[in-house]
Amino acid sequence: MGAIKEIARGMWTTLSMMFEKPVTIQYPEVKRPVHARFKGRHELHRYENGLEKCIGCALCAAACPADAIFVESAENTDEVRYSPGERYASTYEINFLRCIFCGYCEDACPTEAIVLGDNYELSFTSRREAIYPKEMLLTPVPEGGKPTPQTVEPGFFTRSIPVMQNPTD
Amino acid sequence: MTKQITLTIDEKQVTVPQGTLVVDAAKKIGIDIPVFCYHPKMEPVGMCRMCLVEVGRPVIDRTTGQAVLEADGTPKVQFGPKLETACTLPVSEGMVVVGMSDKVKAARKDVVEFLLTSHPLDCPVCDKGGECPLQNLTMAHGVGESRFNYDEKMHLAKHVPLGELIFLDRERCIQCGRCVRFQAEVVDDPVIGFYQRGRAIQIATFSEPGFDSYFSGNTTDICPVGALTTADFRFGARPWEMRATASICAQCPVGCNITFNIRREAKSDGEIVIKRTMPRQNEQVNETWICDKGRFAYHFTEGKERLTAPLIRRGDDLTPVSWDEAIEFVAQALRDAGSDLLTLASGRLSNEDLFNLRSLSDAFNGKTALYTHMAGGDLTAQVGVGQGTNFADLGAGSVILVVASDLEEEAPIWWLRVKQAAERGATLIVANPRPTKTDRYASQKIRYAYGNEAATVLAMINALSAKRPELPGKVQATAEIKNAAETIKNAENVIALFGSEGLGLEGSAALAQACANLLLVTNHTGRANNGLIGVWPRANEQGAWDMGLRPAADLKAALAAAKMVYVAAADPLGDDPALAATLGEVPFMVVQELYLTETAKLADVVLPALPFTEREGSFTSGERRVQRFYPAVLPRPQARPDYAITGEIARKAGVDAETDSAARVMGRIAASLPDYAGIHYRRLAQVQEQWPIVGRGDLYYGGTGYENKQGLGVQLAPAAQQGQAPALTWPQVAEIAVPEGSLLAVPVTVLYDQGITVSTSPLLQTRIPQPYLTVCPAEAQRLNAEAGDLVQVSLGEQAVKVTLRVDENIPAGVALAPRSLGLPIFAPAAIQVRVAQKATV
Amino acid sequence: MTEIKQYVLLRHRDVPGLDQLDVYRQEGGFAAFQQAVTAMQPGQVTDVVKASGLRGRGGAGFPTGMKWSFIDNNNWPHYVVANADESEPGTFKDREIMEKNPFQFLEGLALCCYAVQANAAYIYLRGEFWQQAHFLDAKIAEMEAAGLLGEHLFGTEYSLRIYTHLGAGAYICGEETALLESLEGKLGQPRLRPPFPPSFGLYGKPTIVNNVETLANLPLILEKGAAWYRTYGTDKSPGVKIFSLSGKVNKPGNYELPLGTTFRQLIFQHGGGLPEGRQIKAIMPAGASSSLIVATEQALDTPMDYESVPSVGAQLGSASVIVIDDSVNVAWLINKTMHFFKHESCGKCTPCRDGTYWMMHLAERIAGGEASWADVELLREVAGQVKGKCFCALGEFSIEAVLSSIERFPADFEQITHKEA
Amino acid sequence: MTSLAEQYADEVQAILAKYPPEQKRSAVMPLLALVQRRDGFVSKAALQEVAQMCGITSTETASIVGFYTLYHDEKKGTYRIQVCTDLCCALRGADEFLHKLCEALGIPVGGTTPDGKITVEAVMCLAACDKAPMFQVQALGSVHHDGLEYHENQTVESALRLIEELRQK
Repeated sequence: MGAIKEIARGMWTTLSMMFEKPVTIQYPEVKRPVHARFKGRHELHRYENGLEKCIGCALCAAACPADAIFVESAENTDEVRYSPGERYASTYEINFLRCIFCGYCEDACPTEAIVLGDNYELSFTSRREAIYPKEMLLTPVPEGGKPTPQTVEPGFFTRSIPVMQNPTD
Repeated sequence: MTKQITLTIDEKQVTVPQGTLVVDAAKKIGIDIPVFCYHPKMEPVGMCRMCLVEVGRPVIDRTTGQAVLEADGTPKVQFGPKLETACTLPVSEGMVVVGMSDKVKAARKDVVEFLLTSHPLDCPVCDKGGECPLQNLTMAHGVGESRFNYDEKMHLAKHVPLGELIFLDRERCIQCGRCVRFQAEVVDDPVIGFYQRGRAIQIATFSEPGFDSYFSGNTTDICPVGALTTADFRFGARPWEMRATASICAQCPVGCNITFNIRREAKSDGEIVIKRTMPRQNEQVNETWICDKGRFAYHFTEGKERLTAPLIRRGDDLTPVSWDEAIEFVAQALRDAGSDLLTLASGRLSNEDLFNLRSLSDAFNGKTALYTHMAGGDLTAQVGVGQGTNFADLGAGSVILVVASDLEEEAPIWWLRVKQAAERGATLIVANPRPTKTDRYASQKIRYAYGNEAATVLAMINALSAKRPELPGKVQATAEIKNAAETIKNAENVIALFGSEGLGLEGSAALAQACANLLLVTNHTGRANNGLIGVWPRANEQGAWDMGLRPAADLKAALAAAKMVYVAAADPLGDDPALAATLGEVPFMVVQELYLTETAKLADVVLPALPFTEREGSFTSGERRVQRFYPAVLPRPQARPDYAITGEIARKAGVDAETDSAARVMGRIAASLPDYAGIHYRRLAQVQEQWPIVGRGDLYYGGTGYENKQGLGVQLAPAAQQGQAPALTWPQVAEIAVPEGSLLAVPVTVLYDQGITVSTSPLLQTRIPQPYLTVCPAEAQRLNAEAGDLVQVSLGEQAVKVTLRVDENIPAGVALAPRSLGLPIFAPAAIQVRVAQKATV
Repeated sequence: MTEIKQYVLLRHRDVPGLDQLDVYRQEGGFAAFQQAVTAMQPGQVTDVVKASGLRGRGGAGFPTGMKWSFIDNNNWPHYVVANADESEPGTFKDREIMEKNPFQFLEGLALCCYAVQANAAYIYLRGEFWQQAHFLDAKIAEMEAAGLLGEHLFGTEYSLRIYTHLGAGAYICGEETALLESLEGKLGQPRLRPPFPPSFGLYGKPTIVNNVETLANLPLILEKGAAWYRTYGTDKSPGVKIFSLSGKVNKPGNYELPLGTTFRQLIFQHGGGLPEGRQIKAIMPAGASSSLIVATEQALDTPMDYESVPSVGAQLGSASVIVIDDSVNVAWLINKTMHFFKHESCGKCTPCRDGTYWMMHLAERIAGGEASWADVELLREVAGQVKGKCFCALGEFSIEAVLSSIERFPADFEQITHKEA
Repeated sequence: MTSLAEQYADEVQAILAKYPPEQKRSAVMPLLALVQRRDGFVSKAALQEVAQMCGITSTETASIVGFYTLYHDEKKGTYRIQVCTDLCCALRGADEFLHKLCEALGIPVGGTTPDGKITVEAVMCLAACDKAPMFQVQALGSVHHDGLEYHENQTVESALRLIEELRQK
């Protein structure tokens, strides 16, 4: 008697599940949205005009506890300009085998250039591939902007760091 | 003995010599009084007001002259109403300094806030960020938030080139004047100055070229903010990302202690490279300074064209081979040549390299030749400066004699040290055919004709009547010469520096002998702060003499006579195209080099060596201080250190030699050369506390130069100090015949020449002049030429075209030919000059 | 208190043509100098000046004779420099002396030179005094022609030359060490003190720097004696003083009066009071570098001497009295003074260089009505931050007007600022 | 270009004679004033010329030019009308005077008239506080004189009359 009751209870569970929404999704065709503060793969952001926000200060590399970031910088000129100020990152590499996605780099960045994005689809087949260079990290040029390097009017970009606003979110 | 003063700073007692400034006294007991404008190597000015402290002085009863006591018996101390600047205040007995009170803390906060009102806070992109005194002192003493309205900040130019080497960021400058004062006070090149006034003050240069000084790089070290940066390092790396390695500058015989900052670099395929050169403190050698050549010329070690493999001649071509093959090939050639071997090496090599070369050559009874234009290193080993010599100890009572040397061009830091000694009261006697910058500090100046160098010094001895060397007829013992002789005779200490202005081998040998005689006759040898110094053309030329290498009197003949020539770190053909035929005839030639030089192109075997930045070794400076350098970066694959190459060849040829490490070679040197007895690498790495303290966490105090943790080196005792006074021998100098219509061309040294160690540095290229010849206005007129004309210089069979310069300070009948600048003139020689092309106006 | 019967310094107002050498000599000119050189020891001249109680008229009020006695007699040669770099807003007294009574000044300078045994003297004039410099050059030439300057004066071993040197526009050169730097051909930035000029001055030699007015007192002191001089002025501030009166008064100008004359006497009796029936609001007794005195009845009755002026919260300084009437908002006034000090800061020390720049901006915003009371507070704090930290007096002077204005005339600031922070 | 020493031999001699022979540097200020009489401003070439005469570097000479307000490193009007607008003069209406004068000339403060003759600028105290409004005229590059003239108790009309006279010179 007791056994039947138990079976019935089990069947009920099974039956009730048949009407639940499935939790699995058809990845990779379907992708689950991430939370607002999800820390995925880094992106190097651009200004609306297409210039890179990164100024090559290497504070992200200094803050990185896993020593995953390597930055080298060089000087902008008005003929070959990557970022608004004097300095830009001529080399920017993140080793994703080392990265622990702690987000310290994001905190350290004085220009809000590096942001941990939504992308979690990281896979590589060699150690070399795990090192993402700047071209892979930069976001696409926004509409109306121009790709870098740009040639700009002399004397227009004189500030080393553009005036920043406090983040709103 | 200076009077000692005891005072109290922040409740700690300290006793210091009278005249010490409060800021230095505090430093000595580990109390940091923050400063911006003060620098321990410069006169205090009290401009920045960062070092304000409370100062109390004991109350003295005017009637009795005794200190007034408190009830408890301690001296009564009265504090002034205003804060005082610790950097301008000399200590006084019983003084009480308070640097930690609320009043002082508030004052520091106030001053930092003022400074930051006009500072851009662009630390993320600033080269100084991370080693910036303003950053540090703001963190320590500043306020968290600025009350200054951002819109009211001055926005100024951020990229002002002060010449090609140094950049100015006007916004970052805090007007402390360290750079301006360094240029005016320390090196007497006031080519940067303040422009405008008040808040608008800026640093400006009006010299041509901009910031025209051999010492300009030092201003970037002592700048307490990122206002002055070098073009070489601009945005090169963040300071915390780099590692520091110790080295010795390989450019001149001063032997400045340096630090290379290194880091991986993407454009070098991830290799570790040198990012910048910084001074490393050695108060006995270079204090905390280095010259711009030392700072910027290291690039010669990193050329892409460096040799990558041993090469052996197969027909017309040099073909890469394995090291084993190359070494076997050379060893076989050695065995074949036997005593017909000539080893030719220069003072660019380390002691260890030169010792192994010499040992190898000796084993075969071969000849060795030092590749140089200057002689006298045997004499500097005998009567060189005594152990314990330090230019910093020279002052009143000391004499420095500088003969035949444009010291600032030949050895800038020695020039600086001699200048400072003269300012401390040392008598500087300059003997040179034409005025040089050294003359500014000379108490006595002697002018002689080119060719009379040795005779002029002999005339001094003659004037003392102690010995009576015969003088060439035309040299008179003038009043100046007699006066100088008398001064030298009566001096407590005498250091004589001889250079190679207008001299070749023969002339410099005679001059060295004459100077040695003068020191011997006046009893100025064999003790500290006395003796002879050669201003050698290369860093380790003294070491080469010590290792037993001697220049060949007739290099061409020596080359012609040899069956095998082993050339290391020398390019005779590149320097003198006239040697082409001779070298072409040499049956077997080995060249051990960094690059495929003109000589190497003719070689049968070319062996790739390592520069000093990629290996260990030691140099012996002109003051005979043996100093170690360390590997800074990884060696290029396939290249090997010179001592190891030579050692391997020696072993292969059946000669016992040390190859494993430079330290072990030094062991052999110490065992076989009495002067080097007791020298070993650990001893060379010993350090002592130095003053002023620089390079620690307190960057604001002495600048960003490095503390010396890797060795101050060991100064050798000359023979005279070991009780072996050499005998006097009197040099003879043949007169140079100058036919009618010819000019006497004399070689002189300029700092930035076309030598491989300068011309390969892109930054210095703009400062290297076009090949030129200088004559006096009268000669120019006689040649019907003007400054700027292209002239053809005929020298024996050769003819070279160079630009003509005119200088009224040059004697008539003479033409100055700078070395390594297009003209193959190594000793005074007669030349014909005619205009080839008029300058276009 | 003695009324001036006869001018001491502005004697040209009594004697027409006093700028002519013959007239000046008829009036007894150069007798004192001749007497000193031929019949007095240098030390005796110093003693007379000491006894007279004469104090420096450039602003600091340091006893002149004492300054001379500090000269280092182990280091030669000595120099004397006349400070004619009159640049303080509100000061225009030296100019009148040099223009109208040049010989009295030159004789005073010569006397000073003799007293400290200097054989060369320089008159450092502000660059704008180009006309006066050329005028003095001519007068010096006349003196040389008359044997009053040159070698072997009056048959003695003493020789003296006087030269003019023009500055080129820098208030800071009125500071004596900055003046010496400038005279040496360098930037007019003050020197570290000690050493003071009497031991380390021009070209590193012992040097006495005296103001033009100070020097102009000397001939009559030597001629008539210290006791005579002491009949003028007060016990601690003896003698006469030229008061430069400017601002909102009917009769601005120079007034030579005994020290100890009251503000009221100067402004109302001599200066003819304020125009258009305006009320007096404040007084700046020492030019732009002075504190503002609230013009109360009691303040107006304060004697103008070195000891009494501090009792109403200011210094006598160079006695350049600027009268402010009730139409002036002091915020406007400090905006003016801050512009001046910011412009004239030499840039040597941080508090003055950056402090004046900051204060100027604050004052400008406040005067322009674009500031809140918090900005006034900030201005006061910044001024307090400058106080006591500057390298020389210029920086310290820059805050006097600011601090006193905010403290004594808060209503003016309340009226002009908006309330919200 | 004839050298300063040739062109103004007497003046240069007189200037140098004022100072001890080993203190030639003291002559730098009067020599610069002479240069301004010749050129109207201090050019880079002139800096070198004066520097050589005083035994100092061009940079040191330039520092003097930069520090003192009466030296100019650029050419403006031949006559610089420098109106004192400091506190005391301002109390007597100097600010208003300056603006009206500039308005009448049709130039901004600090501007130069189209004929290049007159520049009007505001300066700090000129020690004529009792005679405001006042200005000084600095004659530069003028063959007539190298000096400064004070003009006191001025009105806009009197100033304009004077300016007309200067233009006729």
